[in-house]
Amino acid sequence: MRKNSILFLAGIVIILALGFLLPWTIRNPFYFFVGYVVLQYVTIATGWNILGGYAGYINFGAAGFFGAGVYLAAFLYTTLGLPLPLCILSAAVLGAILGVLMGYLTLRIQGVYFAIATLGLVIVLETIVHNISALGGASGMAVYGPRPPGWSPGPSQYNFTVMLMIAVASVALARFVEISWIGRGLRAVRASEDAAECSGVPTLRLKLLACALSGAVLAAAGSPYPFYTSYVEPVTAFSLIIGLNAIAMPLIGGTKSWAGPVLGALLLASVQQIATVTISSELNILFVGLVLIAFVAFAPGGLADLFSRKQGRAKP
Amino acid sequence: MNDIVLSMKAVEKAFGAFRALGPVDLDLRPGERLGIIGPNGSGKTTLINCITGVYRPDKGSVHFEGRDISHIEAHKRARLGISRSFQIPRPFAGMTVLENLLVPLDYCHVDGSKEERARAVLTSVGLAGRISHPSESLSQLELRKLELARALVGNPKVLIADEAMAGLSGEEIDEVLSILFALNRSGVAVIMIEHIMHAVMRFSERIVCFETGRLIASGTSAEIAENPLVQKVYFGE
Amino acid sequence: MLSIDILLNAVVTGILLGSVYASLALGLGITFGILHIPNIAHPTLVIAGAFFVYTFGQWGFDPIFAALIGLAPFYILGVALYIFYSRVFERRGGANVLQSLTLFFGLSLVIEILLALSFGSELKSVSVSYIGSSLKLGLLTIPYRLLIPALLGPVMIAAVWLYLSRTNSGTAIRAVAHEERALSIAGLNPASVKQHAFGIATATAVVAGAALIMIGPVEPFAGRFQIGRVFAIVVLAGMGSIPGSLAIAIIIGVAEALVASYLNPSWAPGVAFAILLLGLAFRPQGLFGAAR
Amino acid sequence: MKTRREFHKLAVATAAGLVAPAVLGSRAFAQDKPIRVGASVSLTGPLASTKNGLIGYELWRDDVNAAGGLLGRKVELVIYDDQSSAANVPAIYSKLVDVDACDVLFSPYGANLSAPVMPFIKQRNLFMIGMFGLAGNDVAKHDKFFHSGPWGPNSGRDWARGFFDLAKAQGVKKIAIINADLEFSKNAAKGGAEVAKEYGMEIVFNQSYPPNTTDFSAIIRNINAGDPEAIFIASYPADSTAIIRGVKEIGISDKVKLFGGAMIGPQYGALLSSLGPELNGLVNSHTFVPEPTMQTPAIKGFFDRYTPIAVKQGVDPLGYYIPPFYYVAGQLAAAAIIGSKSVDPAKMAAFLHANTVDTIAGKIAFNEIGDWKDRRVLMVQLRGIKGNDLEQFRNPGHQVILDPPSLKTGELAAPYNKARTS
Repeated sequence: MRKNSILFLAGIVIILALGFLLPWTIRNPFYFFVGYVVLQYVTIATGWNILGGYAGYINFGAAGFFGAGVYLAAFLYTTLGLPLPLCILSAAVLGAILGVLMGYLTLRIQGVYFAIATLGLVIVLETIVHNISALGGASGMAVYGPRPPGWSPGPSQYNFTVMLMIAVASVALARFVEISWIGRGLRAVRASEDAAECSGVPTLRLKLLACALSGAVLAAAGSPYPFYTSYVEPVTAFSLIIGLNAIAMPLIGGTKSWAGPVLGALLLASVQQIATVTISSELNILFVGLVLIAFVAFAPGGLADLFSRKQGRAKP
Repeated sequence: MNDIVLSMKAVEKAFGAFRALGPVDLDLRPGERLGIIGPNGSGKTTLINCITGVYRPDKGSVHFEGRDISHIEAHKRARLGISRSFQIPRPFAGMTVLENLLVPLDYCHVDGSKEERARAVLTSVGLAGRISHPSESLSQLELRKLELARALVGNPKVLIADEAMAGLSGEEIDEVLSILFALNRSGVAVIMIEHIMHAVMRFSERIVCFETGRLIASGTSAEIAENPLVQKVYFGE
Repeated sequence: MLSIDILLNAVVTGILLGSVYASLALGLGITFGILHIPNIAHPTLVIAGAFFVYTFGQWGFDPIFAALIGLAPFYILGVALYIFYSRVFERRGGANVLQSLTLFFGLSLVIEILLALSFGSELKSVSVSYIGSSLKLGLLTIPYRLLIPALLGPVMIAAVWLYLSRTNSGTAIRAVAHEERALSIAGLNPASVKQHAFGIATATAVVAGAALIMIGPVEPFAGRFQIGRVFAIVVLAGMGSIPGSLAIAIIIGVAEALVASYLNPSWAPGVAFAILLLGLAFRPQGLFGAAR
Repeated sequence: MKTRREFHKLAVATAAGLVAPAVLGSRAFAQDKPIRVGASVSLTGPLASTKNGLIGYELWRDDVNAAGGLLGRKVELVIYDDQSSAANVPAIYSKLVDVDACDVLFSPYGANLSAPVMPFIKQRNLFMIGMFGLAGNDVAKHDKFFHSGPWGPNSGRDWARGFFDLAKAQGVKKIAIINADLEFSKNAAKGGAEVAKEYGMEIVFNQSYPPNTTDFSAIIRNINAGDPEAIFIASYPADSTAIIRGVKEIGISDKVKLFGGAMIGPQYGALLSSLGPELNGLVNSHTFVPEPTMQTPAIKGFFDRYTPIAVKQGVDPLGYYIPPFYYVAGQLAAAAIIGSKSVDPAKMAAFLHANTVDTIAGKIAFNEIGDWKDRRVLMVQLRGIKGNDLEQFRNPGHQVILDPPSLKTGELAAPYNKARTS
């Protein structure tokens, strides 16, 4: 356990160092635009998995949390001129509050109701944004992001590095949750809520904690988005594709451990990014839908599980 | 006032128009072996759920070590020392046998190394060889043992064994009984809910019988066996 | 602006829309309410039904007649879906909610895309003689476009309800979720009862689809906007209560119409979910269901 | 830590996948050095109905190449699908510029999708033709951006001014405004309200409604309660249909003189044929109609070639609204390249700022932020429609131009109820 943690920490340091160095070595900004999107999905998948994977509570409303983060960051930056880190932090806090609120309303009953309620969160939040003129409503809101600091060569590289830091922080948080008493309790909840409760696990409080952490990560994933597109409007901020990917990526990668969502997001987001600039059509979403069905039906443990099973078999 | 560890006073529970339980009064002494019998739907499981906190009773109160626990949550009752096993084993799937025991240890305060405690308990119930196996791979008997081990790892004061022997063979029943006897010798009060009559008769110091939500008889094994009301419930007119 | 005719018309429109929502939710009331299978693809199946009706409309069939033709193929589709669903999960000894929700989520995406690929993503509508004119009753003006689908809903709901409550095979459906063992003792195969139920639920989608496309044009992705409403209806009605779902649907329809008339139409999409969230928070067993 | 190795493999595979197109691209580039024109088009998603614009691009490319290319170089289109999502736009345009090395860029469709590229082209100083984005450059004020669409200056407010000019001429004092909660409609309604105030009209009703609203009876009743003389509607295709049907069902006051304005849908073949005669009397904006004042051999030639392709692809067979201006975008780029004899953004931009360009949509001159100097949005009245045959719309007289005065082909038929039934 300790050895793994040291390895993990070393990995983080190396990845962060690359995040600061790569913008100076790779000249072509395109890779940072694409990299940003991939990392955004790594964060989303990781955040979703804290609740969906560990606790088994499915959240169809990832786009709601994401969009809330997008809009709060855009609003705070354009009206109050808050610095970027504070925008991200505020978005995370809002996401946590939304998560607790959702959880408090629905978690005392079966998980399926929670799932249905999250479907509604997106629509309710989108409706609210439409009706608040300070957020631009349907016309959207132009956001001219901060000038990149000296350590970053340009805005796309800067956004990339910021997103990388958020992604790394999220993965570290997810891993901490997973290996700590929180994760064990959540897995117990997932397996049997009654048995967990009767084993002394405060299931409701634990689920609320998971909702809060998951919501915080999902909202944080959205907070740099206004600076990436320079423009926010409700349809893309609350886009269905975010909710879809949030579920598909962990499921494809594997929901049991932090590596699953990361793997799934790297894979699926990269495929989608390549598809956008190559084949591109409705087939893209069709592909995701079919892959989703295939994994649920034939490989519920995700890629991580397939790999470990294959390796397990290879060993005599 | 330490001669009563758990007491229920006029506890009632209804679902809609259907009164599932009560009113029931029942006391448990520390270290006592209490058997609860009664046909299906007689309110036994509802009673346990009221004790462990899965349900809140509609009326009446539940006291544990002199303290009213009627309104505290199930996990807190578990931490106080009321522990249960489930009728249908509910292992924490996706975890190893050892991890299954670490869950209560994470949340109930136990002195010393958690892992050592878990290993000791697993050895005592005869699961030492299965420590790092996934819990899904266990046999029926092993699942029952795991269920008991998980219930007693947190050092409970009261253990409720809900049909812990259903579907087991004669030898397996003896094995489970010996685990429960051993546990009881260490001072834990055990409530056994069971349909396997010879087992519950052999185990219990006192037996109570439920019928349509009410306690209809109470006494030693011999008394219960002779009780006409109980006979009527079990053998008809 | 608060004149009596606006209020009256808003309430009546709400009732009519609510009745249509109830027929949208009927299939889900069976799959989710009775069988406890969270079929979030149901609204998309309704859209598929609408496209079926549209296709037959192109050949000159009346939407209602087209829907009747569609009952059989949609029943078969439903049976096939259930067989796929049970094959996938029964091997693993029962479905967990996460996986079945995800399966149906993927399924609805696939159906949407297949519809978009075969019909294009533009809006499709049917043209029938009674669309565009309305019934005038004193202060009330009721478009036939709304009236006819709204009458179709209760008829179908009543038929399904009578079937479920008065016939043996209907009773078997209601029993299957709870008393699977008892059912097999009675000589019925639970799997085939569930297939049958899923078939009926899916067959209702084509009628609901006909209602939807009569009211207004439909595009392949329109199902998403109904998910909230149909789940709100089924859950708040108290799982599986079919008369209850009609009542809840009408409450939601009227609430939306009043919000649109007196507050602002742009708040209307949130109404169903707001009602659902409040309902879940304060009366999770539903307004018409018994406590569990 | 079994998965770590797999991670590594994946990362390598992913990187390779991303690099591959770039390598292929640069090799092709080195061989014959065509001029590359890059754009994203909404081939899928909610804006997929705009994909017929692509035919406009392709016809232009074929024409240019048939005539020997530009400056002796062939023209090559690089097109990606933005899936109607602004989230995809930044990466696509970075790919077009940084990997595909495009010389000329066309923007995505509309303001929502174009907004994300504006800071990018401004910061990188690139040349772009804007596609239908209202007021697309009003914030960025980039001097190398030119609209292909006829919105004219101050388009955020003024593009639908023609409707209000007509209303003013009719002596309208009270006006109602409704709009869909989507970008284009919302801006149209906002601008419309400003113009109405400027003209001293009272806005008796002003509401927005969510997309996918199917029943407008409540809204129409509320409008009637306000007793307006003109109704300005900014809607999307689904709601356009529902509103027109709703009016037929609920009825509307005889006082209403003008009805329509900024409805999207009645420009497209699908809606024209599905609603047919129900559209009579509507006064609505358009960009091109086959009326005598607009019809030229050049644009007729364009549609003669457009229609068979559109029929084959299953897109709008009329294609009056969008496709000609996609061809115009190409013509503008071609004029800039030929005129400045280079693909240097600054030189191309300077040429377009200084010269009037002749296109299939007429002569175009630009102001300093790339708007057409003169607004040329049409207000047309739909008339004399019989049955659902689409071919009738190819003949003059069914989409009569009321505004601008220079292109006018008829007088307003009012009130709406009379024009509707006649």
